[in-house]
Amino acid sequence: MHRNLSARLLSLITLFFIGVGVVNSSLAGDNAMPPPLPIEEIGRVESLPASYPEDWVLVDESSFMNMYGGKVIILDIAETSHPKRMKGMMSKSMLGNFTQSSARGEFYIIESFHERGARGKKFDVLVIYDKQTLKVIKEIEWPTDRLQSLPERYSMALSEDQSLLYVSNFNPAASFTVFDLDSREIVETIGTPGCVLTYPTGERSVTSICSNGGLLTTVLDKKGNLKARERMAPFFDTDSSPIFEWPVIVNGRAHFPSFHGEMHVIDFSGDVARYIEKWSLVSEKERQGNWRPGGIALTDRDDRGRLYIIMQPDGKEGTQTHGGSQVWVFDLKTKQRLRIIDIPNWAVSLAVTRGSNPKLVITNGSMNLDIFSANDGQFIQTVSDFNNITPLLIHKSY
Amino acid sequence: MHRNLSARLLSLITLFFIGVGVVNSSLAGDNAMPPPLPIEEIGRVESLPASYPEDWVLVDESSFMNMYGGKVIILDIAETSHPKRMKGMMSKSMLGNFTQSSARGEFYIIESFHERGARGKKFDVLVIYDKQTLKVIKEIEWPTDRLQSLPERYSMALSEDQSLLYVSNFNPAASFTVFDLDSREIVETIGTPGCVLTYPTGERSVTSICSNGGLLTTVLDKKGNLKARERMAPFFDTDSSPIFEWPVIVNGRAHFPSFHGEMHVIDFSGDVARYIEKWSLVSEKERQGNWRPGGIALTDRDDRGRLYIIMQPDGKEGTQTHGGSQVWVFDLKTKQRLRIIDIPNWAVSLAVTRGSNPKLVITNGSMNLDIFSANDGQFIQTVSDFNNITPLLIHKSY
Amino acid sequence: MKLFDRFFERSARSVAQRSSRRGLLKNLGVALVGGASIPLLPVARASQGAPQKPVEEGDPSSCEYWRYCAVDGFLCQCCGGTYNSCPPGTEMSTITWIGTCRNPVDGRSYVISYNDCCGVNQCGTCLCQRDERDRPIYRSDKSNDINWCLGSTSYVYNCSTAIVVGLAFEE
Amino acid sequence: MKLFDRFFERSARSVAQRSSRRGLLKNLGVALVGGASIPLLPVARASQGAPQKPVEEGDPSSCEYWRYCAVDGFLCQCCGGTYNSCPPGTEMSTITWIGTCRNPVDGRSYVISYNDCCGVNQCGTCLCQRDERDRPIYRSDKSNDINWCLGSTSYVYNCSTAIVVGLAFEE
Repeated sequence: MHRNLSARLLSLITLFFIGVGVVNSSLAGDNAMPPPLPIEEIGRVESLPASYPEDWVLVDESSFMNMYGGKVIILDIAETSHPKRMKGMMSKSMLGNFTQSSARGEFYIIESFHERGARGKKFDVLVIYDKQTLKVIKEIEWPTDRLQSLPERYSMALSEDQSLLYVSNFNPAASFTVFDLDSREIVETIGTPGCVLTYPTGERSVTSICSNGGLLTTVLDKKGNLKARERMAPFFDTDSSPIFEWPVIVNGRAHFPSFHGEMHVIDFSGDVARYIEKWSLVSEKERQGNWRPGGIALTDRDDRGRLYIIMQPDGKEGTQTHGGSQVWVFDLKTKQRLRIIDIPNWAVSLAVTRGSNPKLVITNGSMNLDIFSANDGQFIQTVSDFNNITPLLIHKSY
Repeated sequence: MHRNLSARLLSLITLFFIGVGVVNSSLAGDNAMPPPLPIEEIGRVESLPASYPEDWVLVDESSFMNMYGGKVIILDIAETSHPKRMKGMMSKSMLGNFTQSSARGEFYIIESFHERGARGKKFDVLVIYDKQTLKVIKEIEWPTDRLQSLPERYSMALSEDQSLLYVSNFNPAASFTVFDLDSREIVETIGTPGCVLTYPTGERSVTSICSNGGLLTTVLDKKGNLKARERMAPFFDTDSSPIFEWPVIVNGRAHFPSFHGEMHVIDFSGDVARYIEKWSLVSEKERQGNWRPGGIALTDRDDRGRLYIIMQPDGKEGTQTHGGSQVWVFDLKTKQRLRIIDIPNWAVSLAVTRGSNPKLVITNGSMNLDIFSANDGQFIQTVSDFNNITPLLIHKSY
Repeated sequence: MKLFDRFFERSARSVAQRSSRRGLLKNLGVALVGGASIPLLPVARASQGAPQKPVEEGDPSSCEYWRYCAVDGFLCQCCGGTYNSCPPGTEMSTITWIGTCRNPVDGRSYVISYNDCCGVNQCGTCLCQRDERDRPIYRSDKSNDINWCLGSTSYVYNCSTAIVVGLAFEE
Repeated sequence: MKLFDRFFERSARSVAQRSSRRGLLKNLGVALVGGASIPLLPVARASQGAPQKPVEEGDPSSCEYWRYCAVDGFLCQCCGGTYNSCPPGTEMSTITWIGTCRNPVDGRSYVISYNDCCGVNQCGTCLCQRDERDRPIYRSDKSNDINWCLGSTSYVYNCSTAIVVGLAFEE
């Protein structure tokens, strides 16, 4: 626990109480009674462990009813005592985007401001936080408009060695900016015409998803500058067979579910993205019942590489982001469904925590969090009343 | 209705749709059918009448759960159709303060920002709005820390002729700033040691309420500069017989209720505040039941000069701001209670609209608005779902 | 801008409270924007030399209004604006996403431009999510997940309009 | 900073939902901060050469905790801080309002300084309003209506602590 005692504060306070009726407690002992409570330090601020426990999550609270007030809230979702759940928060203005480095002990938020609320010059800032103190390490004014949208898991990403940060831009021309986390300087902003988001690929490549149903891989050199661009041919039709931009990446393979329940597998382990195959999440019978993936952050994985995905019955055009009533768990190697977890309060988004006893965290229809044991689907508790408005994306902690 | 058609916008849109599958509707007529709907203007923005209807109010939404997102919401509280109630809003950051000029057609908000949300240099800005367009007419950077607190009806005020605006400051030294509404320039900032708020007094005086239980009147000259200061002797004890800082002013007489139900009457009609008398809102029996005033914005008046005040039973030290279960209506001339209005959903704040058929607007215990007929106490409707979080102060419209 | 169906339930609760019709909220879209008995408001306009008047009908404060087929956000009709104009103090976005909606009166499909109104703060009522033919942000022309106030003086989203910008070639 | 008693009810509802104890919320203060069965946590400290240890007890996450007699705001104990320390990433205010609260264990009255933690955003949970001897803003030393982050680097209120700064002369 970090103790930030400031002698200056104490003397200020002492000055303040001259004449207010205070007796220093050390002078007021009484033999028949315990001594009075001592004067306490003023100015103490807590800090967090270097390694967060497995059951902690980072809630991307986009605050859709009040976009000035977005935040990332650090929560222990296994804690049963409400007052002990919230560990801290960071602000995140105007649909700010969040990612983190497990190796560096840093959080990254890119956010936007006007000079005066909704008025005046608008500017974007990348903010680097220390994960133990939640203090700002550095702020970097951004050279262009960062992507401002409902939260995306891959609006930012790190290179494999966690030395480069990729940040999506959109104004509405699409690009991403490479940021060097060692020097803490911007390397380069690279256009991705018609393609968005930053899926980390290989050692130093970035794959984006394109309006023609294909992919674009941008290959970087050692310093993070543009080296080559390669486009992958379209593998889906954005009108008739669209996919969700929420892949689960396991062992370098990205699994993109389609609106209708197909799973496209792309190899992200090399320098350039390569299409591998597709298979179906749904049986013929389930397809007839229009069981489909649905939700905002509708996919995640556990440490063993199992896929968790929100499914909705009676899906149709227009319901794709509305969430679902079940979570299906798949073994991605055998392509077999391992389990169906019924979600009683509806599921809009999900996340799975780390470790051998992972928790399934569901953003439910009331915008509270329902917590389940991921291994057996057992309901554990509902977590609410943590200043949550629209907690649309949950991140694991490290 | 103001039409803000921009040819530039239309041509941008037209460009955008080249190749997107659009046929100009004027080319696609069919003899057997009505002609197609015409292409509509893009860029239209509504505006409001110069004189607001009597049933409109201005809700000071302090947004206590998210202080970046405060606002003033213009509502028709007599409208029974929800979609027609909200007329517009203005932003109001970090517990911003609001007042208005009935003569000038202007609204005044003083609000605060940091350069980056909660970080960076903090500054205050006075913003002048046009009440018809809700557009910013001018922003003035403030020379000191304006008062930042829960909303107060008299944190700002206008001189009798509505040529000067008085703005309360607190940092924690108390002062107020005189702002010339004709030249739109700051005149002077005047210290009010130990005294806060700006009750308009006489033609060009400002009375503040002091920590010693007295009043301080600051007399200004024609231009708004300091001319004289006069202190009124203490008339209450801030520990044992405190008053609410929410007077109702009728015919130049300010009526300040005390925590325990006494009414202090102060003459604000001359250059300097003068104590007149006190009387009791409660009978001996009611006093024994601890009927007391209670709430945040707990008082208002109608056009006929009748007082409305929230009352609580079983009041005690600590409950003074918690609201109450009744509104009592008084004739201030006869000092007689005219009516008791039972408030079924609890009352935290109140306001009374203008005109001969005034409405009593109650901020209820769920932070929605309960509307009553002020003349007969009849419940009319509950107004909710207008992006309200903590609508703690309601203003009449003009 | 977009939210999600079930979030409606929370808002719908306050609508139910408002209208004392708790339990009737079968159709969330309608319930949300308060359209219990939808008044049919014929909107007639002078056409460009055509013999009859162009027609549409419906309640522009209802989420079921035909133009809202791909909308996702707060309806300006409830915010001090209308279905095709912005509330006072805001500005209309210059770029946006589009949908193709069928006018039930004339049977034609129209291209609808969902221009956001930008500035001040979020309107925060009459949330309406239809999402028909809405696509993820890789199809930005059809995506309501993007903050389309990005081209405006203020990047702050307030509410959404639904403006007829032309006939669609085909359904 | 302050809110008002009845606002608790709304928050209390979600507490009730959380704890499945709807209907037991007789004492709003307790219900609010989730203290169904308040564990007694004796807090002992080394005193300055006195023969016995100074004592207090109670649950610092309960609104009923003795130090909170004049508090009005979000309890830092629920926000990543404690009753006398701030959540990570915030700073403690240098000026504040004070209350005089009686420690039920030793029967003494102490001066409590309700230093706000400032920065980031509002904590937004465990709202606790006691207001004993709270006064309007004309008695600023005893007023919790003022934003006491006014002297800090950040003027953004996050939560409130309750720090023993001395013995009061008299009850």
